[in-house]
Amino acid sequence: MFGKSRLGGFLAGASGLFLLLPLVAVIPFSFTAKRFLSMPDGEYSLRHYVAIFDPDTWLASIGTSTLVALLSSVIATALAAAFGIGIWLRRPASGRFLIGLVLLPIIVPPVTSAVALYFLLAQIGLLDTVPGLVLSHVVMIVPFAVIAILGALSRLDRNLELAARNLGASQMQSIIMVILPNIRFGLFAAWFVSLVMSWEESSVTLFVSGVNVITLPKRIWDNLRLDLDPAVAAISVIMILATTLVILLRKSET
Amino acid sequence: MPAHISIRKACKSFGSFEALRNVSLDIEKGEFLTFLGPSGSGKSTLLNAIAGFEPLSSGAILKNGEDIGATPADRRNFGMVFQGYALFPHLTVVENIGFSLRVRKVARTEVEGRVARMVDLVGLRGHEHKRPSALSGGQQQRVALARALVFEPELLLLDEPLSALDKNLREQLQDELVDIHRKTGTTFLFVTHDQMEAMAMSDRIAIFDRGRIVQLDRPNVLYDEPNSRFVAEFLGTMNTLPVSRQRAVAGELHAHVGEFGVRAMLPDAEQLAGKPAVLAIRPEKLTLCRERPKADYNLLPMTIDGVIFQGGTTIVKGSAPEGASLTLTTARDALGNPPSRGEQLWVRWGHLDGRVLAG
Amino acid sequence: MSTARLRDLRVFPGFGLLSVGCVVFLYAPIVVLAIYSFNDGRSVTRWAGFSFRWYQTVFANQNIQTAAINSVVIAVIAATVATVFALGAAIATVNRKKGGGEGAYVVLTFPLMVPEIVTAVASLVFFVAVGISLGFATILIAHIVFCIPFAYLPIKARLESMDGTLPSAAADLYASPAKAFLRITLPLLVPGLVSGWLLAFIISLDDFIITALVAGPGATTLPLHIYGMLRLGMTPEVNAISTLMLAASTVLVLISGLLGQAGRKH
Amino acid sequence: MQRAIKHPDPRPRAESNIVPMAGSDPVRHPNSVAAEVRNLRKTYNAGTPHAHEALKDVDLSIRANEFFTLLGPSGCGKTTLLRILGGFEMLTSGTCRIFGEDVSRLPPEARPVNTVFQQYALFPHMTVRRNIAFGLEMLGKPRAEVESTVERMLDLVHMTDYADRRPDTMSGGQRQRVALARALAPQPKLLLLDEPLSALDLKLRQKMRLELKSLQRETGITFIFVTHDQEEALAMSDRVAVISNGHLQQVGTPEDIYEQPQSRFVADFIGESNLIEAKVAGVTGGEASLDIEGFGKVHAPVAERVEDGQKVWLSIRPERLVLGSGDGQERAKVTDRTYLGNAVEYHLHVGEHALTARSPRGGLRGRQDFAPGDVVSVGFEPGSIKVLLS
Repeated sequence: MFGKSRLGGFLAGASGLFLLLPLVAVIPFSFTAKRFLSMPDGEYSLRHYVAIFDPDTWLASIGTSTLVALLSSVIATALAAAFGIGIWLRRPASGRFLIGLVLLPIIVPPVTSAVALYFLLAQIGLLDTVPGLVLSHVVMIVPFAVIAILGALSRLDRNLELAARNLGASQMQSIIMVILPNIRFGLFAAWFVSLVMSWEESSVTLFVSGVNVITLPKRIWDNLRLDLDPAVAAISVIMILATTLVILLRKSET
Repeated sequence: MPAHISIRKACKSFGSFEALRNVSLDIEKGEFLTFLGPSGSGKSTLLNAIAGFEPLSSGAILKNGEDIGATPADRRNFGMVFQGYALFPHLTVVENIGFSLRVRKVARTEVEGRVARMVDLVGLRGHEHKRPSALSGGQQQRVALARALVFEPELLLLDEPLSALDKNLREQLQDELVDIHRKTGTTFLFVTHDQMEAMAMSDRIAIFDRGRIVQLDRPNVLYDEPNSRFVAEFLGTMNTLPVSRQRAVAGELHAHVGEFGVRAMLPDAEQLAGKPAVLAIRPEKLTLCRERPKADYNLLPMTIDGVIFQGGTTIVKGSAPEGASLTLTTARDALGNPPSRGEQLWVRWGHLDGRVLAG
Repeated sequence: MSTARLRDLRVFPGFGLLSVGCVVFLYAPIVVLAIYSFNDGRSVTRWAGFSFRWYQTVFANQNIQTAAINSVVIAVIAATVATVFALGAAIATVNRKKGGGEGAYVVLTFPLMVPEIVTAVASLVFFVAVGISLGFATILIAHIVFCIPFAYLPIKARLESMDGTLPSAAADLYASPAKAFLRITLPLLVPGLVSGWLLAFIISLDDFIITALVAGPGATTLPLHIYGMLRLGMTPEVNAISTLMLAASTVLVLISGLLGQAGRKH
Repeated sequence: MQRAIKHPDPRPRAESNIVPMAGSDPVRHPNSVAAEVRNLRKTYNAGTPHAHEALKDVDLSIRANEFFTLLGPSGCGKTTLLRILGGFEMLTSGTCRIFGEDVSRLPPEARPVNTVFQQYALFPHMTVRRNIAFGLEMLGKPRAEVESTVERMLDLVHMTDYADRRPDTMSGGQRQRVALARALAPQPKLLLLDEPLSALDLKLRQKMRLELKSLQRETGITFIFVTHDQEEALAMSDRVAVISNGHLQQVGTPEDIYEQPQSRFVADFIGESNLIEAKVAGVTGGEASLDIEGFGKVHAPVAERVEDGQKVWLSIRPERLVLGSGDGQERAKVTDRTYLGNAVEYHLHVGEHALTARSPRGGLRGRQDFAPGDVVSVGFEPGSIKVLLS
């Protein structure tokens, strides 16, 4: 409909190539037999993949990241759902303003968020603790959960709620029996987005934790800065594969 | 004895817009009453107020003489069929129909029995466990109807329930709705902007215009004896010709269109005498003649502007004296040779066919 | 009054409170940060009166100036190049369901799904592998690449929301494909291009993780500089520069929003 | 692909007999063919499991100066045919000629044809004036000519006051007029209209029917109009082509199509029709005696050869059924009565058959009224029964 532009095709191909090349390039590095990050020269090894299973370092960090991600995604989804349903039901005059206000933190530069949260957690004594990290992540991801839930609510027929009330359901019954079941995919999407964002959060995490609580991105960061451990390449390959798997799963769902 | 549902001096404003202006109305038990009007005329606003979705700005809604203005929607016991049906997409047909009984904590076996009876009534046997998305438009409409009737509401509100359907299906469902109304005996309050739909189904029609009910009566009375120019032109097609020199003569109104005399039977002819008025005649009441008819009044010359073939009927458009335009419909064969553009013909009509209205 | 009671029945009071709580929760850290950037004292916990002194310090700092200029130059170049690539990619992929449009979409947005730290590692490894020495150039290349998806999404959205019959109408009115593109498609895409560019610009300006890993010793950007400052301890100067970055982002987003609204009117 | 731009000659040419005089009837030249398609086929996704034949061997000639309508239910192929004429779809096989020139392989911009799109497709970033000028500018017309033509077009569709507004500030009816003016400005040899009235409300739609018809008459340009609304087709067209399922069913004047349907599909789709199964019980001199089960015998003319005992379908229009009582011939029962204002519709049971009769109210003669449950006689107006073999 918009014509077949050769230049467009070239730019599309080049963009794809630029974006994927580094992600592919990291794969051979993960199979090096050497102790430092390098291209394998004829000798391949899985030793760096084995290293990931060290319960004191990588495995511990994976555990910490998972715990933080689960807690913050559940809290963020609950907050976002309460906020979204509240706005949807009451349609206050200030609704658009409130939504704008909740979404605005998305544009806060990560460094600013990091500094602000560092400052706040230092004051309340939660720096470098799991609760502190969860709190920071929730602040960072709530707007994204709100987007997913508002999206689901905007597709929800307003008359469904009126129909439920008309058929004799109280406000609470109509929320539980009609609204929540019908935005279940939105809730799931909000939770999933929150989970992924918390799991991979690094900018703020680097500032507000790092000695007692070490998440996976933080450990990658440290390793890369300190000793160029090829396990970093191995864990990167695993995370790229995990992402691909998630995308394929979501494709097959739809 | 108080009326089943009474609306008393209902007013509703949205900001500076007055959606309802002092509307009063009695709905009789068991009748099929239709609110008919153009969009924005207030008919849906009143329906929503009766349902309990929007409070009135002032005025009262009475059920059997009792004010229900403060009763929330879920306690009013009025069923409603929504414009887009608003079926619960996550529930099956029987779960949708049984919803109102479940929230009322009715025993499971009784729910099943009542739902099954409704499924039979609306003819949905075999579709019980489908989701709404797997149903056709007509089937969805039937589910919505069953869902709104299963808890035996005292009043069923229908908000343009047929507007999303195509013409053939709409006509079929009109018949079915009338049938279900007859079988259940529930009071039906139907909202539509489609005048054919309203005339085909209703016992009585309330015509809304800019927040007011301008006429409320049986369909044939509204069609044949409209009390205003708005009603006359809104219901079907109506020719309106400005008249002059009108005077009352023994309960009849005598007037002129240009140089031609017209007469109409009017009980309140005195009131219209000497005021600006129009003569209103339905297109199908006009008879086309090639020769000047032998009559002293109720005839006009007409210059043909166009002939529109419509299959069963033919529409002839033309202009009368004083620049007024005339439309008339005839059976195809009634004319012999169809008239051509520019031809000069005559129209006449009967003594009882024209009405003079203020305007 | 009966109507007032009816209105109350539609309200579920807990939700209002939660909604407001949500907003407060999100803003508390940033508001505190901004307030203390105007503190006259050296402490970041005790208020000692209002002053602009930390802003003056920031503006006088030669290193901060260099870092800021680097950031802006990189962001302008990266956003511009990325937008050109994204425009081509969007035109080539939208409305071509059979020709692998969906596959292209997955490829172009894949980097958005991969954890940023992984992209950073991969970029670093890639630059090392091909032998480009780390510095200004590697930052710029990395920024161009990771900005493409951000520029692509608004352009694609705009193109998809555009009435697909408009190019047909232009062809019907004797416009050649090139003229139809220049006179119809491109002008209608302007809002998408602007918001794509602005988004890419902000993302580039704010990026920390990838930049930090591919920067090498010499080159620095504003976020890198702030990180370095923070390692030396929390000072009101850090508050001031963070607040400035927030202000810059907010202004850019507001401009983009206004342009978007103006675009929607046409 | 050919890219040579052949634009239509802006001046009315003698052989096409365009008469751009307002108010006068254009001179008819039935021998001049405006558009012609031969053995036209269009298959979507050919060679895949999703292959779909949108048009199957369509042959059609559209005369110069006529208002021609392609009528059919949605998905019947009428829009595909229009898009092939406009050059937006490539035909799979066959030929497509416009004023004698084979345009089968030409892109839209090289065809002397303009289109009014269903949703109008007005350029949202241009004013009304710029929209109308677009086609003329693309043809490289001198500035003065562009300006004067645009003014003429604005005047023609009564939109002069809106010349500097943008499309999104206007109502549906106004946009529709702009779309018309834009498509007429380059003086195309053929104007294609793709359901241009479907986005308008009922009253406006009826008004625009007359306006479109008189615009066609004034400009003398050949209009090819696509619609699924049979009333619209009957009201405006000189000739109508009924299309169903990719096949051309019947081509003729509105009267022909309505009075002489050649298939059950046409009888049912155009207007309302009672379709009754019957058996041939003898033919004498072009008239057949037909036996309707549960009713008796009726007589009707037959054009084609039929044999005794052959099953046929009878089509009778609801307004051609005459109901009565008191003549001893009562064989139908009224099951439902619907008040329609200017008419009353009765649903009847005659034996196994359900029929619909419509009785106009009004005129000078009174008509008898019936209620559900009444038993009535049914008569047919002479010549009202049409015998259909398919």
